[in-house]
Amino acid sequence: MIKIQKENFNVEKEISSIKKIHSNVGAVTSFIGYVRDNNNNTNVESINLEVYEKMAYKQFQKIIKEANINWNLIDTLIIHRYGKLQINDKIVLVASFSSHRKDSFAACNFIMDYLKKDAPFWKNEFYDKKNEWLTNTS
Amino acid sequence: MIKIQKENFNVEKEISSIKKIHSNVGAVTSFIGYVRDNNNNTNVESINLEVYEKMAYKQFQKIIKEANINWNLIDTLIIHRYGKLQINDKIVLVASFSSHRKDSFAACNFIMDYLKKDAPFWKNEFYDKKNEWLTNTS
Amino acid sequence: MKIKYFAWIRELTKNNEEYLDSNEIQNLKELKKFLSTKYPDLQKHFDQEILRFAVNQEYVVENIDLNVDDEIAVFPPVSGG
Amino acid sequence: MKIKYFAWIRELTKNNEEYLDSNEIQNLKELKKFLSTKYPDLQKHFDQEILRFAVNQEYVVENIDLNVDDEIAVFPPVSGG
Repeated sequence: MIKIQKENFNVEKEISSIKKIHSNVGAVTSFIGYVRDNNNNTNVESINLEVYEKMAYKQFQKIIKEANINWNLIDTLIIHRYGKLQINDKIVLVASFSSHRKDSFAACNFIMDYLKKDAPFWKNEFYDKKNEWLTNTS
Repeated sequence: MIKIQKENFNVEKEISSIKKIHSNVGAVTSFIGYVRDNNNNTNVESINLEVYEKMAYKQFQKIIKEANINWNLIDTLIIHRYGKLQINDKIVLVASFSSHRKDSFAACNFIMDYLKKDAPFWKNEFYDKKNEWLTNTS
Repeated sequence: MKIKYFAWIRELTKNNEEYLDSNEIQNLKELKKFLSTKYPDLQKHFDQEILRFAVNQEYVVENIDLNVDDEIAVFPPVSGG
Repeated sequence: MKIKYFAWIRELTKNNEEYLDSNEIQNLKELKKFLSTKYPDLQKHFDQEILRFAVNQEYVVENIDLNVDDEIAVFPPVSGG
């Protein structure tokens, strides 16, 4: 399941709506990314996240396909927000549903690596008196 | 934060109640373990999870301390249920709160490894006509 | 062909997207040349290989041929997640 | 000293916990001997080193000395998480 949306999401609801379809799922590893108050020692006030939506879908599908080749996954969820976000807001949720822990951990980590590197989103951070476009570091 | 309880928990509420204290948290990796419908090719109907509660607290504190030595963590949450649980019920939630992704992933994985190995809980699985005590494999 | 710009590239071109239809643009290299002329500020970023190109939503690094119905995107390194 | 039993050990001893007060039990080895006599079914599990021991909620593998106010737990390999 891939969702690219402006709205916030509820982690419990999103994960359980997928989990309840699969009674063979024993392990869900998830990653939540948030807007931090501080980046490179500068106080962030808010961010604007721009997306190339059509490409983001395509890239996420590709990442999920790749993860399924490498690990035993039952389902995968990627939710990525865009638009104006405030400090403490959630940006992204990735959840890997598997029978066993090791597959779900490895896949979630892999998806986040790939996403950081290739997903077409751009963060514009707003500080007190200026704003700046970011590039992913790690 | 360590919780050992019979009751179910809401992942969104549990994570956000800790996240909202720390505006420097940018990354939360979490693991949710569930009761599966099948183990070693036998249909599971329910489980009873026994705990040595006093020792579980002590071991979880130790694990969290160890994780903090190895990685930059801002907070850690472990919730482990005990008692009678049905298929699809959540058993455990581990969440690692960090500024950066790599610390939160590594710590969450480490905590789950340690927990599986040392946390004093015992699963008694109920099948159609019998029940059986389990031992962790991986 | 449709060209889309994102992030600070969009701020340089002052344009989200535009349609180009020229016999001079048969491949990615020719497109870069065309854009460098139209937007002189883009030149140095092409030279420094900072920019990313996607053709029909797939990353492209080689000088592939372009078709009239392709969607080409020009953008800086990503920062999602 | 207080002895606690868990999982199928509890089913063998038919007891969650009990208090022992004996001069014969000065260390873990002597406790094992005492328990083997009281619960013959435990013997083979001690021999196969399947059982875990915790003294005051910490795992113990060496033959440490025991005190009268210690809490000792005997249990099979864990299966939490």
